[in-house]
Amino acid sequence: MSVTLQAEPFEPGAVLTAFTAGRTETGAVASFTGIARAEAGAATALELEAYPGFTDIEITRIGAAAAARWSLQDWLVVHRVGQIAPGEPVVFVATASRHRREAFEACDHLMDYLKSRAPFWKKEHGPDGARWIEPTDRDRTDAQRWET
Amino acid sequence: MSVTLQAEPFEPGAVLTAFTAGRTETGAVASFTGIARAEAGAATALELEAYPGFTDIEITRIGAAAAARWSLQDWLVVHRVGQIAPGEPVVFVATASRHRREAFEACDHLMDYLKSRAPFWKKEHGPDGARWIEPTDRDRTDAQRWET
Amino acid sequence: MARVLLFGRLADAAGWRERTVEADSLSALRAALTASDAQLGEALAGPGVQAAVDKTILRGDAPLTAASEVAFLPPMSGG
Amino acid sequence: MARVLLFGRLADAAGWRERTVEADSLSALRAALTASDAQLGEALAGPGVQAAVDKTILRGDAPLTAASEVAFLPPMSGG
Repeated sequence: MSVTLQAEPFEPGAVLTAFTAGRTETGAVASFTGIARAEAGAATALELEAYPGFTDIEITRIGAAAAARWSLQDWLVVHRVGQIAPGEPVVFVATASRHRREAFEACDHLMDYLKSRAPFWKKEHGPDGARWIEPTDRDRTDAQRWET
Repeated sequence: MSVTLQAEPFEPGAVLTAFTAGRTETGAVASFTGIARAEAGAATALELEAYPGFTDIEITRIGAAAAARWSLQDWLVVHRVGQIAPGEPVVFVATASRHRREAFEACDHLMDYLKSRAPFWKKEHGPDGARWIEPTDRDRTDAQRWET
Repeated sequence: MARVLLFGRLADAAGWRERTVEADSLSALRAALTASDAQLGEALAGPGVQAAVDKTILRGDAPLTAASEVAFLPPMSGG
Repeated sequence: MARVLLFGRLADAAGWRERTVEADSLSALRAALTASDAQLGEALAGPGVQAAVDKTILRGDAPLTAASEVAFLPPMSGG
């Protein structure tokens, strides 16, 4: 149960290794890695701003609610902030549960939240300058799937 | 696009690291790790039998169909065979796509197939002896979600 | 008095990210910021912009002390 | 003649996993296996058991050659 916001690049595989180690009663670990796309040169860098002490607490609150809803044994979010180069991982989410349906759904749900409503402000730097990004319609639609 | 059946233990994090490396146009990598549960001592080992040249070809066929259905950029399955100790990874699936919905759904679908219909024969060794496992009703129900 | 933080496009528009401003309430702070930069004042009142006092989002007014931290948050984009 | 492979509980029941059997068709092979082990013959005809010739699942009969590989597959359990 941890949320890490960090400016330094990270290796999702190493995080997954640490997360899965020593689990003898976990049947299922789902994970998601979000990578900054190069868009064939149209995106040269991504800049993510967080509000430390607010962004991490909000993500922890959503993670704890997901853990309760899907009976997770554990969950983890690592999220980059600052300048992110194309091809670098931006976000990594892992969920652990006894059975796979719960791990998949909780991971999917956390990603929808992180991509659409988490307190980040995102700027895309491209050859024509920089622009702040707003959530897409699809992000909103995906996130609404969970409002039952 | 690879299917590996192996008797040796493997490290899912290392597989994920290799799978995600150098992807500048992949936005999303979903992964799933299935681990042999100890069931508090009720399960002492899992034994998985495959039919080499048949099992891997069947999984490849299903993977290729999923890649076409969800426009995957890449996918990978690593599956243990033989004796598997509690706490050891049994299966690892990773899917890569531009956007996350496709990666999640394809990974979920491949796991449903692998857990319910893939050509494996599974024996659970416990304190009371060994028994062959048949797919559960939930496995069948999960797999049927994809028959549209 | 309060420590004021601006995020995202608000910081770009104002040309600063953090500043200490003399004000004993959120409404007085908004007025002070608008007086020094009318465009910023308008942006702060714009659609979807939220104010957080000591990391809690508030609607309406609130008293501020010297220890207060006020953050103005444009619509969150997700990560 | 054909190389015969048994999987899962079929191999446990028969006490062997692989054997060469004289038979020029799948039906002749089934008859030969049943003649040498009636219980196995019954298990091979049981619900959900499939036969694959040269790694292709077949229903009905098929000719076999010396190079044929015949596998009897109990219901697949998934991994």
